[in-house]
Amino acid sequence: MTRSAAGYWIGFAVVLALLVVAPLVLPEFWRRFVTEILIWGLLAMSLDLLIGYTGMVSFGHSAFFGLGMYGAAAALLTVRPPNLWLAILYGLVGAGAVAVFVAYFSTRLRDIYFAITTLVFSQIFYVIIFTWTEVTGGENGLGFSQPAFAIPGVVSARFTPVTLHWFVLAVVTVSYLGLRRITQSPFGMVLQSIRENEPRTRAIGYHVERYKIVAVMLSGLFAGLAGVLYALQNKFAAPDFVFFLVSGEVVVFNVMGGMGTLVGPVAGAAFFFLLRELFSRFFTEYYLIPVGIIFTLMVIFVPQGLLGFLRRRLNQ
Amino acid sequence: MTIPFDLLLIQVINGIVTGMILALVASGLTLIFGIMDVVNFAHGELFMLGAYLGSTVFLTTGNFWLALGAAVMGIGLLGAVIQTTTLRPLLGRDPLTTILATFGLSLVLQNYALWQYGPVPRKINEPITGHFSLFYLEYPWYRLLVAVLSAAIIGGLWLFMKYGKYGIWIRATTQDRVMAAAMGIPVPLVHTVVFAIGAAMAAASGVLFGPLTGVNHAMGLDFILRAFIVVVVGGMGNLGGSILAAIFLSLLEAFASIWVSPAQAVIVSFVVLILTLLFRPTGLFVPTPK
Amino acid sequence: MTPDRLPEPGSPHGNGRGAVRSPILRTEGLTVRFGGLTALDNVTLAVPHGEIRAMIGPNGAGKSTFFNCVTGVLRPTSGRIVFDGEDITGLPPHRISQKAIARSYQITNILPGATVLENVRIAAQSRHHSWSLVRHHRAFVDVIDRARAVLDAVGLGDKEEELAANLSHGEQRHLEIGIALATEPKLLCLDEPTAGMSVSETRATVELIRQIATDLTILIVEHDMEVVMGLAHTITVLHYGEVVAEGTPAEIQANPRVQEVYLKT
Amino acid sequence: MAERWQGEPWAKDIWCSGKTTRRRFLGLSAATAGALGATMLVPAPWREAFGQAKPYKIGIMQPLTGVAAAGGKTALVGSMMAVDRINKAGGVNGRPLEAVIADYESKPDVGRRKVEKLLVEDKVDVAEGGYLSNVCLACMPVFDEHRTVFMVGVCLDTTITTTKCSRYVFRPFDYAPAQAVAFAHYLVNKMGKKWHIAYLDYAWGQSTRDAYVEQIKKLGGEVVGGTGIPLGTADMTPFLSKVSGNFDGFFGIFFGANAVVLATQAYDLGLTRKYKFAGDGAIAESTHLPALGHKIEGFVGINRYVPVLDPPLNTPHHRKFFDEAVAALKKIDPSGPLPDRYVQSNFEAMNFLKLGMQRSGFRGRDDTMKLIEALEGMDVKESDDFPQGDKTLRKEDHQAFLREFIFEIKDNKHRLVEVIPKEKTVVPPACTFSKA
Amino acid sequence: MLSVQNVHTYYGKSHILHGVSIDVGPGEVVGLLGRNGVGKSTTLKTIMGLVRPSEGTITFEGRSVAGAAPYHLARLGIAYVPEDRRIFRLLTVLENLRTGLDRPGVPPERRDALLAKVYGSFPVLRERRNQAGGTLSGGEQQMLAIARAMMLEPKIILLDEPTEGLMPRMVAQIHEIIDVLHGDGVAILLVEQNVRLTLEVSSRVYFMEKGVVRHHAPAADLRRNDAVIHQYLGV
Repeated sequence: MTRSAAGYWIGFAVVLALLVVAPLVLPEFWRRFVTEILIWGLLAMSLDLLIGYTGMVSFGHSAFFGLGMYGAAAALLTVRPPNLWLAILYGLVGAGAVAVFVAYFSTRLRDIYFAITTLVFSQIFYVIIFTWTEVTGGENGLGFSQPAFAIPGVVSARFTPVTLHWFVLAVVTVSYLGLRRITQSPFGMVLQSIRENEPRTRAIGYHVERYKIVAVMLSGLFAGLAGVLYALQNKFAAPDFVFFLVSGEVVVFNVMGGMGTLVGPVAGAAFFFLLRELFSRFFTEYYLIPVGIIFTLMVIFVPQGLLGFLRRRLNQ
Repeated sequence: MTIPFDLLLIQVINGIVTGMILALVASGLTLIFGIMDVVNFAHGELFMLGAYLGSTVFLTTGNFWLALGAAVMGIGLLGAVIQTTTLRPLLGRDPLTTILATFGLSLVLQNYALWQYGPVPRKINEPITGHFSLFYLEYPWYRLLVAVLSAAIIGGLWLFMKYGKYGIWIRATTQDRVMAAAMGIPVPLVHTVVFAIGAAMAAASGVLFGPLTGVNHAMGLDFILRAFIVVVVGGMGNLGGSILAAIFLSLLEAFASIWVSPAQAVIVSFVVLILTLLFRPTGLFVPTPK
Repeated sequence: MTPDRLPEPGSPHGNGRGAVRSPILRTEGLTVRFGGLTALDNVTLAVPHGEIRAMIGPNGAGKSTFFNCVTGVLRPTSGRIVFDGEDITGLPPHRISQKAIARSYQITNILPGATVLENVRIAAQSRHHSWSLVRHHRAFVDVIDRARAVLDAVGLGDKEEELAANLSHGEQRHLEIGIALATEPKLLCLDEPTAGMSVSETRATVELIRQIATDLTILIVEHDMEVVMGLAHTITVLHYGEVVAEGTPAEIQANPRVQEVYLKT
Repeated sequence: MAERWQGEPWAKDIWCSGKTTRRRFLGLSAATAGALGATMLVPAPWREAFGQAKPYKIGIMQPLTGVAAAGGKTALVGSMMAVDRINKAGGVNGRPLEAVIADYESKPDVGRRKVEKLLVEDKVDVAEGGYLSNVCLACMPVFDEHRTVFMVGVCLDTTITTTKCSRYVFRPFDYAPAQAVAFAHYLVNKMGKKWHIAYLDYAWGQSTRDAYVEQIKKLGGEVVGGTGIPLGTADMTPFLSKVSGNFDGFFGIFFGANAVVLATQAYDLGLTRKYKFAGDGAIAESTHLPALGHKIEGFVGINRYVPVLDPPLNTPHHRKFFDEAVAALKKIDPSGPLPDRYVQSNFEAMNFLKLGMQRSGFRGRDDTMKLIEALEGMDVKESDDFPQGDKTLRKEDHQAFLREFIFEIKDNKHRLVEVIPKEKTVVPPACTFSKA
Repeated sequence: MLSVQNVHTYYGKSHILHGVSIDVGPGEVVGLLGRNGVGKSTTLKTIMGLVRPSEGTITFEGRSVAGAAPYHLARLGIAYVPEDRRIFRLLTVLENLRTGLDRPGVPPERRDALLAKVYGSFPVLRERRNQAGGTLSGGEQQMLAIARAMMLEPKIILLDEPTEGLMPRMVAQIHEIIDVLHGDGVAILLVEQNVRLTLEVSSRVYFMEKGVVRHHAPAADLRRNDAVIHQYLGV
């Protein structure tokens, strides 16, 4: 193992340990806040597979996130008693099905056209969910109860905020390791090759479209998983999460955190959430004005994102 | 199913009127994209601020035309400021960064409007109030005036672009920035002016639209997505295409609303957009260039 | 006219390796038109196994168009391309690559943000394990060995951890060739491999091409006449999309028509 | 389409000369940010010290930014008027009220997070506010979880006190079924038998439409058509153009900016002149009247509150409220709007809390059950605290019933047509609380 | 008048010009010959400010202009006719001309005179003045590109392979126009593949190879002795 790899794993262990301990030491609000950031971080991370690794900017991740959420809702509302694993399964199936559909059409297009196609697809799902009140609850969304953490014959316990945090942390960590491995696998290498130079990748014998479809699907599945976790934590699903502005925010997390690093988007999510939370405490009504100004300045002066910025600083 | 001819005709008129306003918003957007590769996410906010500025002037002077003129000038100036401070440093970077920067701006502008103008919706009175009967409806002349004015503004822009000295500069810059610079055209200035023109057009449509809907801080949001769709269907950066696409999509939605529910009518336009992108990615109304 | 009765133009000179071999690449009446412009006009030629074939001609003669047809970037308006006995006309680039035709580009076309090894590894991987999602790419030793072998062959063995973007221009051009080689091609198409190189870099590249040519067929487009004359077994001269001459370097140098084309006198 | 010039490597360097320098840019932005910051940091008048007593913390959640900001801001005015008034009068149980305001950006996920912040971090004793129904519904489980009373200031959705009701949530104002019951007889008997309903096509609009359809039918009327219009439709004319045929009245179910669009465009198309025009009072909210001008003339609506000083609203209580509200609204909107039902219901919601806290001897969140019991079935009389009139907070579903005002718009002003006593608005409860 | 000294230029990482030095005197026609890809076009782009040189100096009429914005150089009196012509395809012929004509400080009479002059030299452009630039033939596009540059009333024109892909009749016309420009006292830096034309119109010729100037000789000498030409250009 090289020195930098050892450094990486030490850093990973430290951050993980901090996150494990966090709910035990943080005040209750911040405990839940951290859990929520992890969930949004997973969503942002899933998008990084496309933006950072394949070079495709999706504005449709709200659809995968939302479908994961509604999938989980379907499981939790129809099956008695509510089953955690079924919720995850339904959520993944929901997000995956949508991802296949979206991927099939949108990957034929590139750049801004890909972005707009994904955005429009997510708006179609939004309109359907928003207006189909009988099934989706329409604007009011769906509320449901939290399932217990149960492995048949082993344990069965209700979630507390602390155990839920650990569960979310476990899922996000495993997802992170999974995504990291995917990006380091031969398949992930092909994705990065597409990002760097698509025609060249084609010319050395890769069927680029097929790789893109699989990338969108995988990304959609992880986004769906984030949706399931959100549903578990907050016990409701709402059409607002399918709205395109949510996708926009997730792109923002990626750009602010640093694309192509997997960790960066999580940092971006944390930064943006903290920024808004802290500013909202000082300027009750108009905090989005300074947030908007800071954000615009960051786009101009820190184009490589927080992580890229830090990395450059550390290297100096 | 019988075809309701009266409704059909009404919807043609509706489609054209809505389409012309949409075209006015979209042509500013597409102008900016075509020349600078900037996807201006704050366009809806410029539309909204234009309407607010118009309503303020209208409130003090009572003159619609003065309000229109003031909004156009004021927001045009604001556009120039935004371009020089925020977008000029981003020139040549990924268009994604311009989306994000203008997204940040839209946050600022929207909340500024809320702060400055307060929560109560404002009003701009239409300069003409009459109506004529159209089958079972009384149709307001003002809606037709809006269509005509939008057409006139777009036509004016077209004439300016076609014959004006700066119009030629702008078109030359659109086609080939580098060669335009080599021909002595001050490209950075052209960019600023174009953004100002785009902003002014958004403001003009905001004022024109004001009497139809009232003025509120969120009115940009309702418009911006549709304007983006129009720009894409028309071919990004293609002015003529945007106008045709705006009318086409508005007509389509108006017709669709005869037979299907309004929500489904919205989906129809989304589906058209996706089909357009898949089969004519450069837009519905331009021949695919080699 | 049926394809198999077509005369095979030119004679394969083997530069001392003389024997007549069957063609690995054949084009029959290849024509490409862009609107009113005919970029390639009825080009029929055959490249035998193991030959180094150069294509020369002034700007706009159709060399790049020919390349793009062979490598699947362009679909010919009419005509056929036969590779290794198989009709490959109009196949997409990735299928062409899988048929063992590789190309390098006129403008350096690598993965600038990846390391040198990664550039070559990704190409080598295109033949094996490319859909593996779960294992780390470093676990596929066969691919890495192949990549290292290629890097040694193109003289970049000691630079494998460098970012491709940080290489010198000459090294990038070699990497370019390395990427093509790593896909295990039977036919290697080189588009101006010495473009923008200094004199010494050019010499090194000529040496490199000569070395890798031992078990490959090479099709090369080049402007540097020294390179062409020193490397090619056979030269095809294109002008306005047509083949105006074909022969050994000596024959071409002596050809008055070619001089006319070149000096426009 | 612009030529893809970025593809050319040499194009990258070209545009250096016109760049804004970093320093100039920073200077500009710093100046702007400074100006903004200075104005925003002015302390709110209500955050004044109040003796030595430990204040009650009241969490107030409203959408102060985003699409619903307009409504949220007027609603907040109502809450803060009540808080100021209570504090001036010596607070509750000798302790002042401290308002902790949270803006939820018109988004349910933010709402949920802000409510958690109010309950967990700020440890508020009770909460008040709302506005967007979907956010109220999303947050209700949090109040359940933290066993804290939430007095809804504005949230229209019926299910809040029916199928999704909660022991911790109270709605001290009317809801659609009650309005429909109160309004239907006037619609059918005084305006016309046949109705066409236009509504916002989402949960609230749909459920309100259902309530009116049911009541109109019950009284022998008929609803001959319906037009759903998606939320956020900028130009409703294509949908409104379809409205034709043989009916007497055109009924609208809209609120906020959508209501302004509807009323304007229905007028423009002649619908509101050809047919009688009635609808949810939210269409002709006082804050909308300036924007609507003459286009809303003749509209008949029902509302829990109208800003008129005619009988029976010519009480000193109401005049006091009215004057105070006008002054407070002027501060957030220079155009000086009249108070609307959002100001009223938030004002009264806060006063319900006050009364409940007084009667139960509430000391903090541990006494929540006592507070709930005090509020359940609470009957209040018309007073300075409740300028709108008498009302009862029903025990079974925590839904209040109050008198309703049927009004007409004349000369761009509300004019009372009929007052429906609260007894005539009652609908049977449809709620079963889960075991608290 | 124009002096390029020891200029190095990179495209990203690749080093294209390895120290190029060229001088052009007032009203002088200077040829720049070399095979494809040796850096001739890059030299012109560097002078025009389209690429920023990393090293070296460029002075125009005594003023240092290395790294100046192209539109600034155009206003100073340097015009550029690129290899691929880059006419504005969607603009009409007249509009293409107006991009250079509509400068501040050109009185209407002067404009008319300039237009008349160009139309006199290229009658076909007058015929096609309302036709989109993209619809012209290759030769006509070349004429338009040169005419457009003339609209700037430049002191020097950088001409990049004006005869490339043209029919002999057109080549002759280009030759004529170069003579006319020369007669008007406009300096020309001509990059060409057509050796004969270059030798005929130029007073001096530079030969480039691999990013450097290898040889420099009066055109008259080269006309007498073509050994040098064969050395640098022949097969």
